[in-house]
Amino acid sequence: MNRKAILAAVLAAAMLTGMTGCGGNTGSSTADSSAAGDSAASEAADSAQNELPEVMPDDDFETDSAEPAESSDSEAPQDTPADAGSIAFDYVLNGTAIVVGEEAAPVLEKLGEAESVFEAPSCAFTGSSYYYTYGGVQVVTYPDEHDQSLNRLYEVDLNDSSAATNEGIKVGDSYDDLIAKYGTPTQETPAYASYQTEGKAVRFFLNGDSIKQIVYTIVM
Amino acid sequence: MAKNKVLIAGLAMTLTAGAVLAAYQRLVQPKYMSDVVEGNLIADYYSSGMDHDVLFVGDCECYENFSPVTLWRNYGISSAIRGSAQQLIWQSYYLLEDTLRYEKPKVVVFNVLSMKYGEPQNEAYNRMSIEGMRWSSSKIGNIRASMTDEESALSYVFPVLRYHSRWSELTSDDLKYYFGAEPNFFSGYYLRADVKPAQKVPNPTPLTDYAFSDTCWDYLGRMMQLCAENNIQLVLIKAPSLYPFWYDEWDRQITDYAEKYHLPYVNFLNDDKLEATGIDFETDTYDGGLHLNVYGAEKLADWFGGYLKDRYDLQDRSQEPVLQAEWNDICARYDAEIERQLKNLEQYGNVKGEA
Amino acid sequence: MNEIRETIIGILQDLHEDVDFENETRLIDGKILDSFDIVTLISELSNEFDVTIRADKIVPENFNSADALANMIAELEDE
Amino acid sequence: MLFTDSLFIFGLILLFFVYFLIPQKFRWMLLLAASIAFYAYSGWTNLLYIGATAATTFFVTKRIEKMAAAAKDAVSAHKSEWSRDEKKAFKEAEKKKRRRWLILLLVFNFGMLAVIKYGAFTMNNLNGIIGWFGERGTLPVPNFLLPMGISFYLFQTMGYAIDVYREKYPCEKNFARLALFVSFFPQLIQGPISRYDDLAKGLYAGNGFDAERVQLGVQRILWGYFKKVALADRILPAVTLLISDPEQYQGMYALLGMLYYTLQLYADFTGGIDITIGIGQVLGIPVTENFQRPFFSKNITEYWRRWHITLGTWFKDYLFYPVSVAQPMLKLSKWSREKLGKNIGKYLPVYVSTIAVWFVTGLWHGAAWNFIVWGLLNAVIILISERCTPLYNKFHKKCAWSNSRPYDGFMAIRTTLMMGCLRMFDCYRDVPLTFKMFGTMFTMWNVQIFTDGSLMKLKLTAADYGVLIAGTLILFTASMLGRKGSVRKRVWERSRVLSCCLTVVLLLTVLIFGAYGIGYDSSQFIYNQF
Repeated sequence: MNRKAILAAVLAAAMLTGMTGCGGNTGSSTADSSAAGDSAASEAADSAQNELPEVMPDDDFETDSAEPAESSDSEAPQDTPADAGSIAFDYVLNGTAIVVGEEAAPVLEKLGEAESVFEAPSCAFTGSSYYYTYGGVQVVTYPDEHDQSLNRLYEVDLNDSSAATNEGIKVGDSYDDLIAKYGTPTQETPAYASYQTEGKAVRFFLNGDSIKQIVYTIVM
Repeated sequence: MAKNKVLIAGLAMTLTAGAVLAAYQRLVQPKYMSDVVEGNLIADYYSSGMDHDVLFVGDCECYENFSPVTLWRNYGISSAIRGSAQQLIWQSYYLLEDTLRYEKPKVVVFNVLSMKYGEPQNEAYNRMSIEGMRWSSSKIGNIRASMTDEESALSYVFPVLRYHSRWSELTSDDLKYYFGAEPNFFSGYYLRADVKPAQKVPNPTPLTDYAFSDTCWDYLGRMMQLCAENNIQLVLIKAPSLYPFWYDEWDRQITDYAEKYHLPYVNFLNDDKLEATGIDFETDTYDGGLHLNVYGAEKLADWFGGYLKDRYDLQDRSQEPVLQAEWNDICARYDAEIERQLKNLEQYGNVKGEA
Repeated sequence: MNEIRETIIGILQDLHEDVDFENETRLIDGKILDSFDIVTLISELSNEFDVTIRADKIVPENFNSADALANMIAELEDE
Repeated sequence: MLFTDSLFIFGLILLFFVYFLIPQKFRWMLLLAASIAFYAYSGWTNLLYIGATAATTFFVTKRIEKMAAAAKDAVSAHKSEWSRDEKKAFKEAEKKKRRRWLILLLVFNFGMLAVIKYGAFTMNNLNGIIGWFGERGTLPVPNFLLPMGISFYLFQTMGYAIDVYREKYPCEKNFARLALFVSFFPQLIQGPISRYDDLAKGLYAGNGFDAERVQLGVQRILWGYFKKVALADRILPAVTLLISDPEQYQGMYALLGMLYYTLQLYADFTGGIDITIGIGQVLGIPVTENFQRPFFSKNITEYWRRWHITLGTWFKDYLFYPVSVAQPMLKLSKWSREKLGKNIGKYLPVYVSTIAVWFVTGLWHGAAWNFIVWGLLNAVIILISERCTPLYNKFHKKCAWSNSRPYDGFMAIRTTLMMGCLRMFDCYRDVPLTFKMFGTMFTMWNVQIFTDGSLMKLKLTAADYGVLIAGTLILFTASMLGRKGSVRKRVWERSRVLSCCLTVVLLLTVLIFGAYGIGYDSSQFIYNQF
């Protein structure tokens, strides 16, 4: 067999190792999920790959396992302490879930007329923060980073015992009630107990043994 | 090609490119004359006589809450404010350092609110606080300390690298003020004559950590040392702005620090001070309690002038001809501005006079 | 020598009828033959003359005209 | 490090000054130092890979050349004793020994590339294949950070080694000089893949300062930056937006995405090559052209003779020809000639090697199926158009109007659109998704997006569109003018002053209309701190 062919065969063989499965995909074939290979994008600028940032749709066929469902509507208070997964991080005020980080306008509309509104314009620019009070609940918004006219929800404060969290804890309850309902906090100091999830947190500020204020807030 | 011909050609090309770019840079640099005026505050100082006994350094709680004209009229004290929007503490320090190149005030007043910002905040405010400065080691220090990670030092040295794409947003202002901005301020004071009574200030939302960052303490210490070296009296104040909240935990830290280093610390939010200064949040603020208007600023300046005069033998320099000339001009513009704003208020309902 | 040349011209004629291969001297440089024609030509030539034409032989000097091709074949045969 | 990093620009300006100041014999050493520093900046560990390639190539090529010389001496020494057959057998045996060394070199280097770049892709697929027969395989999936420019410098060096084996030119005896050929910094980012005999002439000559050469070189660099920074970077956000959300942007949006990407890729890639060739020109190092007005080509084969030329010629010389003239291929052609008839037999080698080459070209672009499918599709279209050339010729003979310029224009547009559609694989990086999106172009006629202002919601302002349209026109006119030779040269010949003005205008255009810095994201300026 002419040795010359080896040169070509070797070249081609080194490349063809991935050839075994054909492109046409059967259901479970993960032929396209070349995660590592793809993300370590070849620097071949011809495909200008390194210019296309990693925002490319992940071409993996398996759908990710569903995120732990964020139960936004109120649950019946359970006895067993809720693990972080099932704590409601979006406070519900007369039927409307206030999801921090989301656009404020639609939520504020549903909440209806606020008792008082405090506007805090920024030092020099057009955007402002707003404080809406609904009885014992105070909702705080902030101007979107890139679009000044768009306001986003930043925080919900429960300032008196008239409002309770979805898990049934309210201002004035004791620290032990809190631990009974919420379990061990993610972060804790004598002044506050904080339960945190990705990008959000609910904080219980303590005055000695009892809760003096409850704050749902964004975590940057 | 003879060697020198090449050099001449090379030089000619670089010079022409440089000249065109410099002219273009001036065109696209923001003029801060219409919507956001605070951008010219820093540069404004250099057009003054630079002879002041009292110097305010700080953010909008300085340049909107004290009227230097009142200090001059009531006490003959020549004062200036070197402040800019959300001026951070190291920016105040470097501005003080820069000012000491030109003059030696007797008293420096620093508003402590900016202690709450421990690291660089955002590019837009940095630009307004730094670009007005004349080139000096202070400006370089200021840039290095304030740059957020998306900024490049080069774009401060050549602002055209930053503003080059503003050709699509040019307005008449860019041409009108091409050769320089009109004086808009009164020795660093930003005047507002409209009134908007204070709203019910919402409850302060508690923080998880009240401690100021080490950077802030470090720069406060350097500011104190700089004043000591030039035997200048440093006075710490907290202006009477109802928002952003000034937490008691913060106040305690500043009070302890002041006691430790024997520095005077005046918190205008305390009831006794509010009473003494006579500040009334129904009439003395133009944005619902965040900043004082001209009436509040005059009250505050009047009280504070007395406070400073008793303690730090500030002379009445109102008879010095040079100062007199400079301040007469400032006072004239000051009164004219109040009148103009009041006329606009009646006609348009806002001070800017826009329909 | 020239019956090699005749067969070569015969093969070339199959590839492109409208080219005067007799005295055309810029087959490659003039982009008359492209890489496809070259490969087909080689497989024909090695079939006809039982010579092995290696890749390093594929240079314009050897392929620019029928004569050049003939010389190459002759060389390979008596190597 | 990219061309647009300010560090690169300053380094380049410094290099230009120092290059012409130091004595002529140190100049290539300066280039080597610059190249090493440039490469080290991208990561010290990467130096190991490029060092390994340079060292192994240097060692093997020197050995091959020594063996070839020894063989020649032996033959001439025994000129009288040996018969022709003995001489032929001896030369054949010696050649085999040399070839064994070459193969060793190729396996080592391409094996390294295969592991680093394609290891993960291969393992993933093997795991997938195992998955067909039950539980998904758990072979280890390596995850290497790709060293910069490996696909460029590796192919360039292997080409050099094969040329030395083919005794096309003598090998480089000085390791440092070879290292410079392997790592010449402008080529590390986007190529082109040069040949040793072309590049070496200028690389080691250390040519002195020459006003015309430097002026034209600087202009070409600025022209490259104009394309990259003013056009490619300006349209990139729109391209990213259009292709990152296939659910929302379908139909005419997909068409827009394809067109925007075609412009972005053309401007970015040819811009980068202009900068590389410009740098070479300033330093007196001629670098081979990588593009020749690709969107003027009338068919796909012509397109691939005008786009990324050096990659095409590399694959032709070092893969297409060797594969198609290899013995097994000739045997295959003989076998098929008898079995399937003369016509098929004649063309079989060409078909097989074309598909093999395009498979490898696709794979070269990236370790993912979308690149491989992109390559194979190119092969299929090339072969189809090859088969149909007799038909085309008849058509052109019959209808005279088809040889007119407008028809050429139509063909050029058709080819550009076709190649643009093939490029969609780069964008969506998912084979079925790309076909689906391509399909939506014909099924979803949301043409209203062109008129109802939704063009403005693609992160492009009116000013951006203005610059892009003007830029495209400038590109077009420059290409038209460029057909009769370099525009910059003609301007230089007409008047030196005009040429200087051109340089200044180019510099100002890049600085003013470039999409760089925070200013580009203008909304950021009014960004307000919460």
